[in-house]
Amino acid sequence: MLTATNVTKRFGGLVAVDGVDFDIGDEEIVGLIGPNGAGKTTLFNTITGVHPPNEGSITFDGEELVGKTPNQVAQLGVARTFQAVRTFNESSVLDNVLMGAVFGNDESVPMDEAEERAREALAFVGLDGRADEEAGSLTIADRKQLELAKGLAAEPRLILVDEIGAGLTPAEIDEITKTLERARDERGVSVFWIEHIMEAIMSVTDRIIVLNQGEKIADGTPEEIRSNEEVTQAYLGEVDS
Amino acid sequence: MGGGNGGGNGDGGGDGGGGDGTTGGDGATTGSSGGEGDIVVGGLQPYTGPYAQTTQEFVDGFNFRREEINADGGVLGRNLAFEDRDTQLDPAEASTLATELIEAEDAVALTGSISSDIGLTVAPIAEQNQVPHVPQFVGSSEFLSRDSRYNFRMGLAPAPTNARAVSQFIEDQGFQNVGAIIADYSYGRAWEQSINAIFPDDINVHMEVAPFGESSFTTYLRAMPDDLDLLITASHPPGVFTIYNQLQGLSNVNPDYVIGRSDAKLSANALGDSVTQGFLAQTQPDPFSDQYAEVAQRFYDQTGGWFGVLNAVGYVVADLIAAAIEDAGEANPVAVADSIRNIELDTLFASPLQYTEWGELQNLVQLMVGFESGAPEYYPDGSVNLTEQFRSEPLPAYDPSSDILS
Amino acid sequence: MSLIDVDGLDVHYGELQVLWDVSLEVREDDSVVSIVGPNGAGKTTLLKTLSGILTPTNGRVEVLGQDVTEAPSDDIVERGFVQVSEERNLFGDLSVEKNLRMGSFTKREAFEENRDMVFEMFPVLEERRDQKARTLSGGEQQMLAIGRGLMAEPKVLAFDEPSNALAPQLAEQVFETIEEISDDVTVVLIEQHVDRALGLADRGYLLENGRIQTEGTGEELLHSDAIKEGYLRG
Amino acid sequence: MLARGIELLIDGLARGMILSLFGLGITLVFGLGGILNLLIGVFAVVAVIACSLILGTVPELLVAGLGGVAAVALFAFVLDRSVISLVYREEGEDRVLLGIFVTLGLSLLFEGLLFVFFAESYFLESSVSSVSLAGVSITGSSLAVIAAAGVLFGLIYYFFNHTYLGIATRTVIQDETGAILCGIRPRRVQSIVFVLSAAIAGAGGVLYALDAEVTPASSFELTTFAIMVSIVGGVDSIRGTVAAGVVLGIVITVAGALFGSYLATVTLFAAAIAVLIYKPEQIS
Amino acid sequence: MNVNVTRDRLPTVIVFAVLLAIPLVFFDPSTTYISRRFIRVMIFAILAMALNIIFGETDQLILFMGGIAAVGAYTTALTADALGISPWLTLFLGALFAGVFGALVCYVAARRQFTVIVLAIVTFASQMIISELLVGLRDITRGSTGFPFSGLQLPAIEQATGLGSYAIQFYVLVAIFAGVLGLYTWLRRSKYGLAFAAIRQDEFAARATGVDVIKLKVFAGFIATFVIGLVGPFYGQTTGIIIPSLYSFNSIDVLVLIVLVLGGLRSRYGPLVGAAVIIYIDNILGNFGQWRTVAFGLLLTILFLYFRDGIVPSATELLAERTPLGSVLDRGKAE
Ligand SMILES: Nc1ncnc2c1ncn2[C@@H]1O[C@H](COP(=O)(O)OP(=O)(O)OP(=O)(O)O)[C@@H](O)[C@H]1O
Ligand SMILES: Nc1ncnc2c1ncn2[C@@H]1O[C@H](COP(=O)(O)OP(=O)(O)OP(=O)(O)O)[C@@H](O)[C@H]1O
Ligand SMILES: [Mg+2]
Ligand SMILES: [Mg+2]
Repeated sequence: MLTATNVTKRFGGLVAVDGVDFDIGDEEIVGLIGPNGAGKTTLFNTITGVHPPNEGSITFDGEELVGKTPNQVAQLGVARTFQAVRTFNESSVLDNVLMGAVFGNDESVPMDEAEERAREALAFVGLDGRADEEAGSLTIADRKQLELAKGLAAEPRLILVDEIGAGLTPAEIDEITKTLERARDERGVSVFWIEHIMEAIMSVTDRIIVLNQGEKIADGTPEEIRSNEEVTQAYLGEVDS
Repeated sequence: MGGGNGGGNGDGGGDGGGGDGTTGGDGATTGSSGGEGDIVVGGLQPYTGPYAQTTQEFVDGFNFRREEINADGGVLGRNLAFEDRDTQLDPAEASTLATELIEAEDAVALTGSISSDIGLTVAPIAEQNQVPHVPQFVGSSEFLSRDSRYNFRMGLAPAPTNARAVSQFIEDQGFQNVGAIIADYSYGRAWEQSINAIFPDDINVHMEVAPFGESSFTTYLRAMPDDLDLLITASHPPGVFTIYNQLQGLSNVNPDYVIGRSDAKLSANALGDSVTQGFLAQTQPDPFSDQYAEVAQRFYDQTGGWFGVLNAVGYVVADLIAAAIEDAGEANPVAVADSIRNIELDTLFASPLQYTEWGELQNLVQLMVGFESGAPEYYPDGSVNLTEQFRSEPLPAYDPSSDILS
Repeated sequence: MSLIDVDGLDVHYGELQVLWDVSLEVREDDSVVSIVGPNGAGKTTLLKTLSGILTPTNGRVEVLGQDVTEAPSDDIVERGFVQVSEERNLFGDLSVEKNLRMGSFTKREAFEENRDMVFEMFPVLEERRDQKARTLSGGEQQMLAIGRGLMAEPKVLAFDEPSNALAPQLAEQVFETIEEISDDVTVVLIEQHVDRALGLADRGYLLENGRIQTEGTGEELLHSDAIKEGYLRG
Repeated sequence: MLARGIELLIDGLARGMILSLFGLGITLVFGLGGILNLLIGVFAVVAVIACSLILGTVPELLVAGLGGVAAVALFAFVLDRSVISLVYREEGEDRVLLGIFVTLGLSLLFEGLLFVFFAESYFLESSVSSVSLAGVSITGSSLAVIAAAGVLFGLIYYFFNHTYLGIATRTVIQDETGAILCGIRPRRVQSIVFVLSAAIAGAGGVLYALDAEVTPASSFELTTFAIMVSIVGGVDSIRGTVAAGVVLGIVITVAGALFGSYLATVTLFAAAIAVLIYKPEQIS
Repeated sequence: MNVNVTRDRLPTVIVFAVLLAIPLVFFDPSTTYISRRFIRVMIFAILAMALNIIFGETDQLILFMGGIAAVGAYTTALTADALGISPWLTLFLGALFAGVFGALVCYVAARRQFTVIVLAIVTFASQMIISELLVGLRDITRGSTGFPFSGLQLPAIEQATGLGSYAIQFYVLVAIFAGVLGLYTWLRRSKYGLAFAAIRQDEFAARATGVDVIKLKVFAGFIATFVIGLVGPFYGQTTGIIIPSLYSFNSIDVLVLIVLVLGGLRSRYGPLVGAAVIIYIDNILGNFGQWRTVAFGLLLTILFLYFRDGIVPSATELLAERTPLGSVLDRGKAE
């Protein structure tokens, strides 16, 4: 569904993403790991049109994404969440999700149907009881769920998730991991997931891609990654969970 | 400085009856707020903005004369009152205030306006409402048309008239090289055209056009020929002092004379001693007349201040309006305008005040006033005295239908 | 004498109360005191209050025997309480060395000595002494934040989720550093890695919904039911 | 021709350095505390008036100038302790907005007072006389301005790069919480910088008055220039502001000489717009 | 988003009933200055409404409202003059021209991702350029002396209704105000309102959510500058002259900003209430003579410090606490 070939992104002299190839299939959860500064978030940004790559091509269902603006990419069916949560904190929880439902989609959804979709997405992440609260009043964990719901309400085919587990308790991480899994199973959404928390990412991913200094150094099942020497050296260190 | 404003305008309350400390008790006629109360003159004063000082001088002079008149029994037995408003130099504000002064305060005349913008905005209101409008300083040639009946030129003559006086000065002194800094707006441009039309053909004139709000004229001054006899800066009113000051810093541009603004007192205050090095004020009031000296002495005795040319303009306006009302025999704006038009008033101007039927000053005599160390007799605290450098012939009134400015 | 003595603290954000009657203590003989609890429990709020960034509505904070409840932040730093915050709060446009220099704002005379000590502890910082802080990698930034905290010669150094968003390898490094530091300085540690945090701790507190639920030695807490159920995996 | 070009550049430089000082007045307070201080022009005018009042008793420009700057610093200090404190209580965008409006209100208030009490024109005279060198004549005021502003820039540079307090001000710009964690009191630093910015603007005003007329009505124009320079310079960069001032000063002077009239002003603003369109990301 | 329609209409009905009654009660040929004040209130209410749309909703602070109004006014008057037709016919052209210009600026700003302050300064600089050009291009614009303007009258309707020209002008402005208010209300309740909320809070996240930020900012910019360009000629009409200084930063932008912020950013009636209050205050301060500016500055400072949320929002909050009416007035604010 998503195919990237030879994606390269430079910031001045720094090559943040260096000739990366990968693809993501339908209904697949793919992890993306790598040391801090490896270029993971930047890779997301090249996909979503925030920082178009200097070289390479990224296609989504055969359509070229390079050259599209972030909102166009979103409307094609690629939703995302952010490393530092970016919910609209002065708006209500429902309005947040509604924004996803209304704009994250290239069809023109009538308001009442959009609201239906929004409420359903809220229920999906278990926030249905809090629709009228201000988003800013939620805990971090709930805001992360909310951001996810906002993405899902757009009924995307692919969702990019950036360190959604950071700063959460193990219980909350479990919760959100399950939500991602259900998104794939129940809604047919593919998930591309950056995470440093190995327990979480190893448990549900179908595949993991590893970046180091902008280059892809591994791509395989969790087991393969765990036993990959280069990965251990560059990333996991002595700890392995 | 800045002490001059204590005296004047304590009359903000303005509701008819008592109030004014100086009233001679004559206005004890029956109607407290209606027809027979004070006679109101409306003041459209730009208290906020670049003319704050200029307008304050005017108000001080105006109120000084007004209080004298009231102490003398008033006009037609009634007190002359002054309702002043801050126009902030905003045309929209000025137009509303003018209307308000006419309608709500029953102003018999309007005064105070400075700048073409305000003059041009208020002029049609005066015409429509048939209330005379005697601004302080409106020099725009478009302020008056041949059809004007209620607008009257006052402290600042239109550019062609001023240029004519300067031209006489040039011929009188035999100047050869004359420079001018032109402000890039209508009044400045009118000077430019007048210079081209009026100045003798056989002299060299070098003109430089600078933006209206310019604060650095060094560049323009450097472009002037080195051997200037005369530099005209009156054609860039807001820049006059800055130009003169920056001229002092340039060794190779040294005109003998610089014609600046009409306000001799403010010029001396702003420029300090350097004003004696050739600065000239082109004035309509005559600071060398006996009458002026007398008034100035009274002013000094009362306020301790220097009675300057701008104070004199305020004084003249009060004088003019009071005289016109007396002539008309009633405080009716239409009648007052009529009598202004026909007046020949000997006051502080260098020539008797006279108007054409469309409100232009007629047979005006202008002075070139220079400065020297010392103090005027009527202001012993001063550090500069005024000297008469030149007195023009009576100048013909500018005719709006002429083609000088086309 | 206790280094830090907190008694009956209530803290509000505007109308919203976040901490209720929190009391805790850091003793001179503690080397690491851990505070654990779920997101939004108020751990960061507690540290901010200790640092004088927030002012409590009720209760008292004593640092080294002195009441600092209303004291300005520089007093608190000067008395010996410093924290390495969750967001690190480095000065991105200043060089590594200037960041350290600002760390010694209240101990200016000892700047050079302390700087050299920090460089010894984190040699990589010395290599990058003239580089702007914002261009450092995540791990380097964390080291700089710790180094800057040490510059003020704290008696108590508090860490707010120091391993957050770090790659596992780096996170491990940070824990090792903390362990090392705790030989000289008393450490207050807030962590989501509950097992690591309590493993290091002499004593710990469990903060939930703005209230202290349980306290005890690290060992006790680690094996308590409350922690087992909520915070540890299977 | 060459001589004339050099004269232009020097005039422009002198003018630009004054602009830089005004710009710094904005940059320090806005970059540091998020308050776009529309009082900068008022500060400049107040310093000039104070200086000229002092000249009445102490006829030494340097002394009077320092006196004027000190007076405006005191004025700023009082404001900071009273009204500006209320603004600093807000955070983020609220502070920016409130800052703009409160300083707008205050500038009207003080301009009004100046109009009532000090409406005259003010000039200050330097005793530096003009110099002619190889056909290039440099005005005394330009020399005085370049020398004085140069010294000021040096002091400012030293303060912000080499003193604890100076570096501390930059920490507050970059991360207020971080500053607190280092034991720096942001509010105190903000006060110092507010006063400092007023003093710098005051010094700019005094230098400006060596050359051009200053009246209460100047304050709007001076504030305008200050903001333009600061924004073009990048708002939180001291070096950028100084550079922007100098460049704009030269641009406006040269454009005035080349185009002669209103186009000079147009050129200035157009240059500013061009810079902003070309490099908006500079500005925080 | 469900709005109780009948309850919601109550304040609208009251406001417009009052507006319609004003000329009948206050307009008198012998006190036209009062009529002028009311017209001024309407003009500034509409201008503030426009700013509310562009700044309140999409966080684009423009400081060339005077300039834009001038573009509208000059285009309207000069083309009418050149073509020898009534300015009523060219009014739309002026507004369109202003709107296209405004939209262009917003487009550049959005493309180049200007922050609020940068846009403010760029537009401020444009304003300075516009003023300079109005003075400098005197062959076209008649320079700094401007020209008299009175073409926006409706003598036929004056005669048919027996109302004075000021009353007619007031009603025309009320109609424009109603149009803008209606548009604003609709925008807020449609998906545009949702998009505006997203843009305002986090532009970056809004893009990622699928909101076409550039298009919406340009859209809001167009509407606002179109409206400002539409009102510009009416400002000249009430003053009787079109002249550069009428449309200066000091006389338009400063006042509009004050009106909007004090009235209440993002409230439907804030601009109207703000304009009424500020112009009323201004009127009273007229009696202060040379102390006017001092008093105005002092008052503004105090108002900003203690009423910074705006009069309308503060009042509705107060009312909402006390009476059920508050919640009625509050409609359209929070959704
Ligand atoms: N806008 C930018 N301009 C310049 N450099 C950038 C920019 N964005 C990212 N970088 C640099 O690119 C590199 C990769 O950054 P990126 O954010 O992709 O890392 P990451 O893998 O997401 O790391 P982390 O796990 O810490 O989030 C870093 O060195 C970063 O400093
Ligand atoms: N500035 C603020 N304004 C209002 N509420 C806040 C603010 N900061 C935090 N809160 C609220 O206070 C509560 C406690 O937050 P705090 O950040 O102290 O929790 P924490 O235990 O540190 O959580 P985490 O593990 O996520 O860091 C949360 O409900 C949070 O939403
Ligand atoms: Mg990342
Ligand atoms: Mg926390």
